[in-house]
Amino acid sequence: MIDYKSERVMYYKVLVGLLLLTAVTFGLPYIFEAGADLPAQMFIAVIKAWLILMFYMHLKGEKLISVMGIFSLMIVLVFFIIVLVVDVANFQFKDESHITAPQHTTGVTKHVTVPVKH
Amino acid sequence: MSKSYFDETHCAIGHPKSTFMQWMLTVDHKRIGLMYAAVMFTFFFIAVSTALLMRFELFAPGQQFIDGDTFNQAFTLHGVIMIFLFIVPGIPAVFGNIVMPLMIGAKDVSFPRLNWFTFWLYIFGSAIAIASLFTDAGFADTGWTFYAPYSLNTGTNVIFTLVAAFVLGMASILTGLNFLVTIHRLRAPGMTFFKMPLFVWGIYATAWIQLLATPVVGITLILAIMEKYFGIGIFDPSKGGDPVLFEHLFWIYSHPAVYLMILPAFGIMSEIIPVFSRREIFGYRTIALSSASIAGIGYLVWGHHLYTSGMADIAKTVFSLLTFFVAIPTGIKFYDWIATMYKGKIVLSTPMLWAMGTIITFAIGGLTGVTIAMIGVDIHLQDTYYTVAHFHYAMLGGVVFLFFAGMHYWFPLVTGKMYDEPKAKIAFYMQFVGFNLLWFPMFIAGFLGMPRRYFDYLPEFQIYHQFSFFGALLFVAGLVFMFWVFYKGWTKGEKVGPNPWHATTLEWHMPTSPPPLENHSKVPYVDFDPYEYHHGEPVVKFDYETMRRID
Amino acid sequence: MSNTLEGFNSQAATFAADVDQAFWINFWISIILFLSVVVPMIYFAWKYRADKVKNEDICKVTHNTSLELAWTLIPTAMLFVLFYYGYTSMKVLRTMPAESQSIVVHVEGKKWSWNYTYPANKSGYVHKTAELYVPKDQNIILKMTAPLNDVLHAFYVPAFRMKEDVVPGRITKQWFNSEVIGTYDVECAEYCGTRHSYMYSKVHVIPRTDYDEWFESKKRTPGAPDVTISKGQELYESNGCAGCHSIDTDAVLVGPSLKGIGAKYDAAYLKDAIVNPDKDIPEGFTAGVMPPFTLPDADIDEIINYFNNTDKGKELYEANGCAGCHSIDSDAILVGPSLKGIGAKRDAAYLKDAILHPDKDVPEGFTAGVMPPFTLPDADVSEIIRYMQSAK
Amino acid sequence: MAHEYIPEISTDRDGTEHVVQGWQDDFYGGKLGFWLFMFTEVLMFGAMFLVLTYYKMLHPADFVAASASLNRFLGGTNTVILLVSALTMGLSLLKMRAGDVKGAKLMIWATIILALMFLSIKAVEWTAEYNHGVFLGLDALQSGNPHSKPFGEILFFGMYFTMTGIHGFHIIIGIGLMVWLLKRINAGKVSPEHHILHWNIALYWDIVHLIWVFVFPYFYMIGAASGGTGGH
Ligand code: HEA
Ligand code: HEA
Ligand code: HEC
Ligand code: CUA
Ligand SMILES: [Cu+2]
Repeated sequence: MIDYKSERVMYYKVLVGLLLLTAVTFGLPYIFEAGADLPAQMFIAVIKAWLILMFYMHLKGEKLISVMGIFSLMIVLVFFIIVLVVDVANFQFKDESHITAPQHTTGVTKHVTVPVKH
Repeated sequence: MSKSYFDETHCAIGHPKSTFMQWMLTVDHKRIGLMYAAVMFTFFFIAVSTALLMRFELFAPGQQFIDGDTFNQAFTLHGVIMIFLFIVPGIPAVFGNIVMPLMIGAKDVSFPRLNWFTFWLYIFGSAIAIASLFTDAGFADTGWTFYAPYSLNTGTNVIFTLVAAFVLGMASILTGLNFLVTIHRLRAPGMTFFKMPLFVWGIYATAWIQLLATPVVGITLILAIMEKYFGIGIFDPSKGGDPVLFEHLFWIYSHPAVYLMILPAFGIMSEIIPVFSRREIFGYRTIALSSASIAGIGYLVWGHHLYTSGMADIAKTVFSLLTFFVAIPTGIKFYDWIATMYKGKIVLSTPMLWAMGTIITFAIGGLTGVTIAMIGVDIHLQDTYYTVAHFHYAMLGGVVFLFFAGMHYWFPLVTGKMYDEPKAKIAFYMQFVGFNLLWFPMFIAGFLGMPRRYFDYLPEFQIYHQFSFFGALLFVAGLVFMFWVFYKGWTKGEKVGPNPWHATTLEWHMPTSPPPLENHSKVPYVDFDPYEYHHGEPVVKFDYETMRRID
Repeated sequence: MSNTLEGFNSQAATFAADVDQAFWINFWISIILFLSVVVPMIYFAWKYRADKVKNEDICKVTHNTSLELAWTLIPTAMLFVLFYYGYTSMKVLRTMPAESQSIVVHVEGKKWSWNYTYPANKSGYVHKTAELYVPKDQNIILKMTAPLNDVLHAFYVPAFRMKEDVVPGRITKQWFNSEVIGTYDVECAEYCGTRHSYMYSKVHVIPRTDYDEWFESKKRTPGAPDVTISKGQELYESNGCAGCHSIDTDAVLVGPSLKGIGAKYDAAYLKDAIVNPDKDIPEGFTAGVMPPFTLPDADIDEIINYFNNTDKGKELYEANGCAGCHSIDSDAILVGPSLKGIGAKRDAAYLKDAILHPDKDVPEGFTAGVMPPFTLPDADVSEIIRYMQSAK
Repeated sequence: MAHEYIPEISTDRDGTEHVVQGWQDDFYGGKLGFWLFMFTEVLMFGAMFLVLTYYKMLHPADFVAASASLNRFLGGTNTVILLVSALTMGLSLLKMRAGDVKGAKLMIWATIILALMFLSIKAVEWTAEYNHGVFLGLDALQSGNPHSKPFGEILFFGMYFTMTGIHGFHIIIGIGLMVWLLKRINAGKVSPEHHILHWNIALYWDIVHLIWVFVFPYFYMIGAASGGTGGH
């Protein structure tokens, strides 16, 4: 049988931690410039996720499952890196493409080039 | 007379009296495997018929029997059935179910009821796919790749097909999950990972791909459905979407999927080669680990389908480089198999003939894959018949051929009977010759610039298509003959004992033939390697009552 | 519609040789690797066949480090060679020349036709064509796209070994430089629906002078007749064709009328009909009446050009891709209805509406939303309508 | 099912006995299986985040603008609700393992109520968006009409409705699972000795929550600093 009392204390402690981090999530944007804080936000989210995984989901001490989980995450990471860093970041002819803004092409093409919005 | 799994079974819900309901509700992994085979086989004939229809249409330039739209639906139907209904579930669902638990000495898979549910999920998905044939809008005409924005614009019933592919994907995920847990938890005591038969390694690697690649295509299809149904913007360029992103997501799954198809097939090869060479396999560990590394590297190379899509040149280079790395472990496997034959005692039974035939055809399929992995060359060959020939050599000449090899190899295990060997060999030769005649000319046509998914073509290519047509006829004739041989074998064949091939792995050490409901009478202790032969005879022998070693 | 794949096995672009070299290097390496697997396999299967081997002689070797290293490292080395050639051949294909030293042509691929827009010439005239004309030995950059509401296509010229998708919303580019005068087929290599297999076009590589002359003119195509009598017409008349064939009426003289013949048959057929008139006889005529003509190829092409000669309406009809979906000289239903004899059936106002707002009034048996609305100047629309009315 | 578990021992050649793991009653196997299932969820949402990030790279400004129009306070409340519900679910499992079946059931009920609150708030948000003309199928998210939003915003909202929708769907499934769990507890099929189902449903609830941990800042917070209180 498990130690109910101490486990419960752990649950509450983690909850407090999570709530604090949520508060930080809320506060952060007022420090950064609009849209620039995403990495920081995601970093906080990762800490929160780690807390949930380790304590709420009892991953602590589960070697096999952790290894499998890390493997799965690595794969997602690789998808991100390849698609975003390797392909999109090197998006060719970006400035000539009208992918970032609507343009009405009908009939004979008029090649309007719309600069990318930043 | 002892009872086999044909005589009794466990059911998912209650225990119905009628034999039919017992089959419908069975949770026995062997029966489920057989039911998969029966269903796939039925779909299979639909796909083969559409293939023949295409071949008839392509017999000469100009319109022959069907119009362009019908042709487009035909190759979509052919591709969708072949990929999602047949070859992706194929070997894992049939042989993974039937023999994998036997090989590791388990009584069943880890979640037998989930296995039953998965089977019905598969049937449900297939039913949706087939149902769209009968709706007004008709079967999708997008090709099996569902490229946006075409799939978002076309008037045909793409939603059904997308939903079907999603449901089938779920079934595939659940199969993989079940096998992964089974392999981790239910191996007989003593059987470490490096004592597992190589087929189990193939299934293991495949299960990971099923688990970790299928969700990506699943969600991609959901996004496409959302977009088509609710009109939101995700991939449609008229709403700002980028079709190339769709291609990325599609191939993130669909490239690993090709290794998902081939790895269990390689597993079958690794079973057959040592048994019919009567000696231990050469380089067990390298074969096992190469399965794992093919699965791993296979995740990173999807971009070789996007060389002409408008992707960044740097990405093309990276993908090309990575793609070549897949060929290395595959090559290692091939050389290991050949080395296994060295100074063995080679028995040319039908399974061995199929295996050797596949070494030839898959080598062609794989090496032409290497051709189109070269970026500059693929820019010329992409979406031509060269690619089509490549993947038929890999899928038909690799996976399906090995599937057939497995069918011959495990036929006595499953049925307890033997088919007619000489006739089966004739069927092999017909199909081998027919296959090469069917697809080899297509390499040339493709190299000369015959694009794929063309229902009409320029007269220069006629000669190749005509060769191909006759090859297809010969091939299908051999196919029908082979199934006839199986049918005869099952109904009239001679009864055989549990181990007709002198094999060593556990599935051949059953108390009865065909096997009883709960597999081995006792779980054996495994303190031996999977392919131990001494002077051409299996080393390990069991007392089938207690499953203790008696050698 | 093109009926022959012209120049499919020639290496007509500067980089075609690089691609082919890469392919053949791969081919020979593949042969070596293939044999390294298959030859030992067949040899072992024969040498160690069951009835020849005694059980005691079966060998037990399961490892041989140097052998294993060899069959890992040697193929790996070969793969690096292949990667290198794949990469370098890609590099030449994908390294765009400077725009200042090239002709930049905008390519639009749409269901189911190609059209090309040239930069303005000295007099500010912009050529729009249905086939691509380029001078020999000149860098050409293609900037390609598709309308936003269209689908993917791929611009594929087998003779040049080049291909790249045409993506709505994106600009993709290709370049080439052809050293061989000739005509090469363009195929659409990305599946795009009903008429994917008919989405052909052509690249004409022509001498520099011809190109320049055309480019600075307002002629529809190089070699198209100017206001004055064209070379083709001259040949047509000087060779006495006119004696047997009428060209601007339907009257049957000795042979069939050639009115609109250019639209009915492709160049190869017509050439054949001039050089080998007896090979393929139209119904109702007998062989042996028309003599075979032995003319230089160039002259025959001129005559065929003359056959193809039409007005502005036809030019617009083709440049806008109408022909991709509508047949005009037969009843065949491609995607939209046949427009044969449409002038007799519908009035001009209706036809104008049908082009500008196709979904307003949809003929029976067709669905709305297939034909895109065209935004064309009124003058162009009337030209197209005139052409439709004239084509009976 | 008639498959009874007969404990088995296999004996090696030295006579040493080894316990055989049967598929029945395999607690660890059940847990492993469920974790594997959750990896597929991670990949599904991972792929959607990939799409989202892809378009964010192409349309950074539009994304900020669109995000600014979401109601951060409702979203934040929902975050807190989910956090608390993760706690109640965790406690219910804890009580079950400690033998307090009644307490466990109570905690499950609490979780269900929190889940329903989450859904109601979501409904309020979506209704507000609908009233502002931003919703699936409405003009603002189509192209080529006077109400059309810029591409980046169309894409942002496309993904917003899809991802929060799919997440909401997971919540609904979760409620269903919890009701089922209660039934199984009442039927005595889930008990302190036999709680794999409870364990797995608790895991499920955590993963649903875990996904929200990423969804929330990605959609609601990137536009926070660009002024405005947010909310329609
Ligand atoms: C079972 C399925 C299967 C398998 C196993 C493979 C295996 C491989 N495939 Fe194939 N492929 C497909 C199915 C498969 N493929 C399908 C279905 C498509 C098209 C889908 C569509 O567009 O509809 C496709 C398309 C495809 C493309 C894209 C073509 C295009 O659209 O332009 C490419 C490009 O790189 C490619 C490459 C490869 C490579 C490098 C391998 C390698 O894994 C091959 C490795 C094998 C060998 C190399 C041969 C054996 C080894 C030796 C004989 C030893 C010595 C040799 C060496 C060491 C080199 N494949
Ligand atoms: C497993 C995959 C598979 C298999 C086996 C085949 C088999 C065949 N295919 Fe297939 N084909 C595809 C997958 C496959 N194909 C795919 C993915 C495409 C691309 C579609 C697209 O473009 O979207 C394609 C496209 C394709 C085209 C190109 C269409 C085009 O681009 O225009 C053509 C043209 O002739 C063709 C013909 C054939 C023929 C004649 C066969 C014959 O060889 C058929 C003979 C049949 C068999 C050899 C199978 C026998 C197996 C069994 C009977 C199984 C038994 C099962 C159990 C017992 C459980 N196929
Ligand atoms: C994508 C294919 C496509 C293209 C390109 C296309 N059309 Fe059409 N067209 C159709 C279809 C389909 C219909 C019938 C449905 C409709 O009216 O929208 C049609 C209808 C018509 C009609 C009415 C015919 C009748 O019998 O009422 C006319 C006239 C016409 N098109 C002319 C043109 C012209 C001129 C062009 C080029 C400027 C053109 N089309 C380009 C597909 C096309
Ligand atoms: Cu355009 Cu295919
Ligand atoms: Cu691939």
